[in-house]
Amino acid sequence: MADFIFWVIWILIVVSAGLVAFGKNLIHSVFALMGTFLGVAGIYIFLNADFLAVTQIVVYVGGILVLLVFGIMLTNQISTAKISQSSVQRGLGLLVVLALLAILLTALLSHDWVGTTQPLAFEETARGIGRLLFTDYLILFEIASVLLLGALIGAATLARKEL
Amino acid sequence: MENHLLSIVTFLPVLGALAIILVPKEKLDIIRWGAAAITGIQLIFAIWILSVFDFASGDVQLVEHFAWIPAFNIEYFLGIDGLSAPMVLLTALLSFLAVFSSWNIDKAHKGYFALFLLLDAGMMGVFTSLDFFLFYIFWEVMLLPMYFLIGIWGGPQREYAAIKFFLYTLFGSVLLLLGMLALYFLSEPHTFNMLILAEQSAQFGQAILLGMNAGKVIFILLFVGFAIKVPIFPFHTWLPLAHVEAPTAISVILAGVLLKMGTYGFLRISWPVLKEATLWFALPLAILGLINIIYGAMAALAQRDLKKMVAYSSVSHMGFVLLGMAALTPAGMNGAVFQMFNHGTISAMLFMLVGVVYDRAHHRDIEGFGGLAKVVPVYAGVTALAFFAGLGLPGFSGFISEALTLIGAFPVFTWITIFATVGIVLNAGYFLWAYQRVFMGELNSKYEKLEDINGRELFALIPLAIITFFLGVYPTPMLNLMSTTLNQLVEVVKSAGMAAGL
Amino acid sequence: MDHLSSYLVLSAILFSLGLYTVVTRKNGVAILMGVELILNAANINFVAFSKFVTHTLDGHLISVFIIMLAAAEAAVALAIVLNLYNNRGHINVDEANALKQ
Amino acid sequence: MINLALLILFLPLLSFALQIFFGRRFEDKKGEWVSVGIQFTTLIMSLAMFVMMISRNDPNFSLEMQKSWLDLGVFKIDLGVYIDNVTIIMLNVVALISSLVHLYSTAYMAGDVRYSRYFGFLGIFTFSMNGIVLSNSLFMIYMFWELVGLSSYLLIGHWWEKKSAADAAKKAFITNRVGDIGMFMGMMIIATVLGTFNFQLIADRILDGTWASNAGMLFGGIDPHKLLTIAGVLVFMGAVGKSAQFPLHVWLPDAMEGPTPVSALIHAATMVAAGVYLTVRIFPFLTADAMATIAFIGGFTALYAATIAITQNDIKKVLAYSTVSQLGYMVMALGTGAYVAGFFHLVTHAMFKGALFLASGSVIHAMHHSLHKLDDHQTDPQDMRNMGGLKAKMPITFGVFMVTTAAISGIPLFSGFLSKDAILAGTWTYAANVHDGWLANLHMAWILPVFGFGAAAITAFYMFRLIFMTFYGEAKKPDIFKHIHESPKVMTVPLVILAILSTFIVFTLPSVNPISDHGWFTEVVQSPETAVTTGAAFDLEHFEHGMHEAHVPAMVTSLIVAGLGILLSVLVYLLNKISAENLATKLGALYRGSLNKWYMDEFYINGIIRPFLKGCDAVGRFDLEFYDHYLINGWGRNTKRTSRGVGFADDLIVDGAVNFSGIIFQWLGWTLKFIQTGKIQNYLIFVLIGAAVLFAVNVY
Repeated sequence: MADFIFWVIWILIVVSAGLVAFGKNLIHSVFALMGTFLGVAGIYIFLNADFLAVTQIVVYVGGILVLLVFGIMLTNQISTAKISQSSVQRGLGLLVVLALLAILLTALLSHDWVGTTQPLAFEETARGIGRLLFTDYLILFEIASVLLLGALIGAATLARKEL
Repeated sequence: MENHLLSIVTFLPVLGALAIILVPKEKLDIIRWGAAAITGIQLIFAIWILSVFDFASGDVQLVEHFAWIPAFNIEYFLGIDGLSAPMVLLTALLSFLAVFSSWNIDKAHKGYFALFLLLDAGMMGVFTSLDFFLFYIFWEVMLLPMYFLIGIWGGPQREYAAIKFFLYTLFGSVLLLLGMLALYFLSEPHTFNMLILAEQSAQFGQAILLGMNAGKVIFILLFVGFAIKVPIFPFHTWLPLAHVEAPTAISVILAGVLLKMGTYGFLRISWPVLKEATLWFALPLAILGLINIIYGAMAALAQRDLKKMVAYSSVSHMGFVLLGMAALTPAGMNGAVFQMFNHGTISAMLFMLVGVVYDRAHHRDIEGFGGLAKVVPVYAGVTALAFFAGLGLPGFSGFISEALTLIGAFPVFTWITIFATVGIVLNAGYFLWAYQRVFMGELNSKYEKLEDINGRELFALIPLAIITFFLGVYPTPMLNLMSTTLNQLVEVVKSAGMAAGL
Repeated sequence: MDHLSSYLVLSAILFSLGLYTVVTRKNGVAILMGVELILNAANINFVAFSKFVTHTLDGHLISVFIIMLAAAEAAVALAIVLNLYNNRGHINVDEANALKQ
Repeated sequence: MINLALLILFLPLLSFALQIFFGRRFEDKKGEWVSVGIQFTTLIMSLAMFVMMISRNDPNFSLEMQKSWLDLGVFKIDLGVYIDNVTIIMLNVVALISSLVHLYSTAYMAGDVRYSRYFGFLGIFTFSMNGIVLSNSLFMIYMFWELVGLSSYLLIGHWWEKKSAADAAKKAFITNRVGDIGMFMGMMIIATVLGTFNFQLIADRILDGTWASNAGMLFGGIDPHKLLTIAGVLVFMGAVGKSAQFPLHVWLPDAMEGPTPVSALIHAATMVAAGVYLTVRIFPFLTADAMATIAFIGGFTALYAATIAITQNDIKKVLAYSTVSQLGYMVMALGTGAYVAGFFHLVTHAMFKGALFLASGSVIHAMHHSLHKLDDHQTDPQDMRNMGGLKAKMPITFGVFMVTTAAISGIPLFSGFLSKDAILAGTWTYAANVHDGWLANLHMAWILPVFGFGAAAITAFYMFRLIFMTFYGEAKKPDIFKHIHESPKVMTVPLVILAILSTFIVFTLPSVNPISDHGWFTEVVQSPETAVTTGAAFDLEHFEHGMHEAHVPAMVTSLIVAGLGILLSVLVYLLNKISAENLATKLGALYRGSLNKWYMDEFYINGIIRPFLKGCDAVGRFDLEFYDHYLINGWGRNTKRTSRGVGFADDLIVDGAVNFSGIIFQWLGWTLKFIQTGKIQNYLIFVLIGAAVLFAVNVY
């Protein structure tokens, strides 16, 4: 059962991400992106990353996606629901990306992961993450907070009309 | 602080140079007094160094030893012994006094003093470093400021003189570098540490380089490098020109400190590291010393330019150093190093005095003066004192060192020493003759209004005169400072020679 | 689901799609979406390795920081896009070629 | 005693310092009297030492004190003071003459441009001279030796505005240095072989004999005895320079350019005697050959200088050559082994020659003032041809002149008679008894008495010539004569004192026998034991005995020759029976030779100095105009030329290659510029291609 769900989610992610990449309608792409985000959250659950799954949903779906939708809405006339988009250098891009993908896949499939790795099921991760965040990663945490503040101010400044 | 005295005394001028660069160029007084203050502090540190220096020990003292470039076993290794301590004092002293001789330079004061301080640091570094690589770096560091100081602030032919000086020294540096690398690769483990190189001296005597005895080949390489600085006879022609064209203070430094680097290099590196080769080359060196003495004195007698005369007198005086060094006897060796110090103070005085009259009369032609003693009695008196010190009158330090070198060399190179004593007469000849033509006789009417020496110039001269006189009457402090180290050096070289059956 | 490679392959595909989006899309917002895909792919890798290889929570923490970074980046990028729109009336990246000469 | 000696040594230095640093401020305020006072203080101290010596009456008395001065561990030099009877007598001579000259100078030099400095220089001279006298080692003597050279330089050159004075000063210093290097070489030999500079130790170690093995170190294993001869002669070279012996005598007559009191002090009484004093000090270790050399040089100088003195017209020049001649006497005496006689003559000569110079100074002073009144700057105040008949105007000076001339000519009742007689007896004995030394080996020892008696005759002749030309006869320049006065008391008192000291009785007390030198002097000064045991010229006892035997014949002969000299002088210059001009023309070449000092100066200038200076010029030129110009710069020029050639090749081949590759890259750049689109996505693609390639390389 779990296996089945895993592969469903797996396929969901690939398909929705493909829509993001290849879709003609921008609005569709955004919604497909939501599917990807949710799928990834599901993958997190399979990886025993409960805290991350929740964070994924809260930040990505609740925050970033909304932000993206706002961005699209603000930069297009909202008269129609269909906002078409076009692409450039598709052939070359596809070629290069496929080549890269092929290289990546050969690289990671040529290695025997099964024999050398051992899965470990975390009981719950929130406590551990919290502890680490305030011990080993404290400085990183502080820097992140400053970064966020900077981003906040920067975004606000940039978005003002009279720059 | 006591552990880093040598670093301080070496790098203080670099800091000073940086500080001077930051001063606006209109603030002339700050620049000059700043330079004076920095060199003054350096002098105080140099005296401090002597006060903590253990006279009774012949070993390297006040050592600062760190790995610097471990990949090549290059070290930051400073230390002084009885050989370098007098040179450190001399450098600090002359740098300080030379600042006061620099008061009258007419352009780009900021650059001048910054370069001057850089030069000071280079010189100090040469005398304090005990790692050959470090030594070489300081050796080169000193070269560049010198080039600019002569080439920009010098006399009418300054560019020619500067280029000549630069090429000559650079040529020497290249050979020095080759010798240094040869030593590095022949030593096991590869090292630039002079003390370790000295310990391994026996193996340089046996190794083969270019199909010849490595010790001798390296000795010749180093010899040319150092000989150019001394300067020893066939390599001396940069000296009169550079001295004549350089501004007064730079002549003072050139004669007072730079020339000593050559002989210092011999005693610091060639002697202890290449002991057998040293004994092998002692006789040719003594002959070169004799040539220096006589040839320099004869050339000095022929000069009409006062500064050139003093420059050639340096060639002659350095010959005594060479002779004493080559003799490898305690008296000769101590005399040689003492002569290095004394020539530093005396020739500094002489060049300052030439500078004084040049500043006023704007020429240095010996025949163009006459009877000056009438209008500038104090100057004439001080000059007489310096000249008599220069010609080795007892009561001045130069006499003792010359006498010691001769007495020390006599048992070893009897005939050479006998001919060298002729140099004593010639020294008297050119100094007195010049003195007569400049100061005695009828007053040249052109110079009736000549100003006498002023307080600032006297301030630079009097300490030197006092030192020369004091050491002439009571040489013991200076000789005590150096004798332990030098006697050890003589002993070590001699016993290596015995072992090698020379 | 108990094999690391299934996660890694997913991540690689996701990364490639994101890259393709970034390289080909004209619309600034779409490019931003591609970036988000790439970041998600990276996150999956981190967490997967955390479970299968290191057995510590460090990978999780890195992911947390990446998510944080993505949020910040999205905010700033959208601000830029808005600005671009205000100045030019469109947000087509291929026409913003001021870098040429 | 030692402290007293040190005070005597250093007080004059104090005088020097005071006069140099503060003298100028006190020039009009009797500042010179400080120096005079200091000098008389040292005189009193010396006299105290003298009295002690007389009361001790011990010929072997000696005291030594030394301190380490320079210590290199292996090599040491000690400085110290050595006092014996010779030292004490010498100290008294120096102090006495120096004090009298100081006193005399206050009048003679009054109003001089560099009055205070003059006294300062007198101070440093006295200091250095005392230093020589008190030295206990060769090294210390050498140091003070050079210092007296310095003070001599300063004092001869006192009137340096005159070129001749400046020249003379330089000449004196350099000529002395030539002698000094000989002395220095001798010192080096002694230091190498004997390991010490100390006089007593040198003698001890030579006696000891172990030094002979060291001698092999030098000159390829020379015979030690020969080495000792060489060392002795070389050290004596210092004396040749300082005591103006042939061939280094040329500086002394020129030194008369200095003020006359200076001539009296330095160039007659004390400094020039330093050479003799040095020979006295090294006497114990002179070998027979060395002594023969010394005797020969001294004897030759005595006769040679006397022949020159005959024809000189400058009053001071006559005295100068007379000094050279008398110094030759002393040196000859020491060389013949007549130690006491040599030193005795030194002392008596110091008195009467000092007096002669001061008296001539008195004459010159008078002439000078007279000329000054006449506003005459052309006439030479020192030329005897401008004098004559001064007896009437300057009775005291004349009296002193007579007494001292009698003394120098060797007339009984005066001191010179005793000492000169002893020397002549010494040469006589030497010629009769000597059995080693090169003079004896060549059978030429008889030449020394010939030198001695010949010089005695000539001395008597020229000294009386001087008296007659100056004080007798008509005044040759009446207008000058009108203004001549006797000199003031401060000048005449020293004269009289010295004249009194030129009588025999001063030196013979307590005995009062005018023809025997036996007295306190011979009591306290006795010949030292020689340290040279092998090959001594003669044994001492035999010599003393011979001296005694030769005493009377030598005395008679010397009286006869001196009488002949005086007689000739009377005939020529007083009675004008024989015309001096006729004599001169008859003697022709001899006369011209004597007048021109036998062309020694010309020989030095044209034969040595000029060629040498030309050589120097050649060296100077060679150095800068040939060696530097052609070889060093030629190297530079050739490098430049080569560089130009290389540069040309460089243009053609290397540069061509470089340019070619440049063209290729230009083309490439032109092609590639189309890639730059300014679109980030384009760039990204390229980055990805690159990354893909790199990955591929890594993976496969």
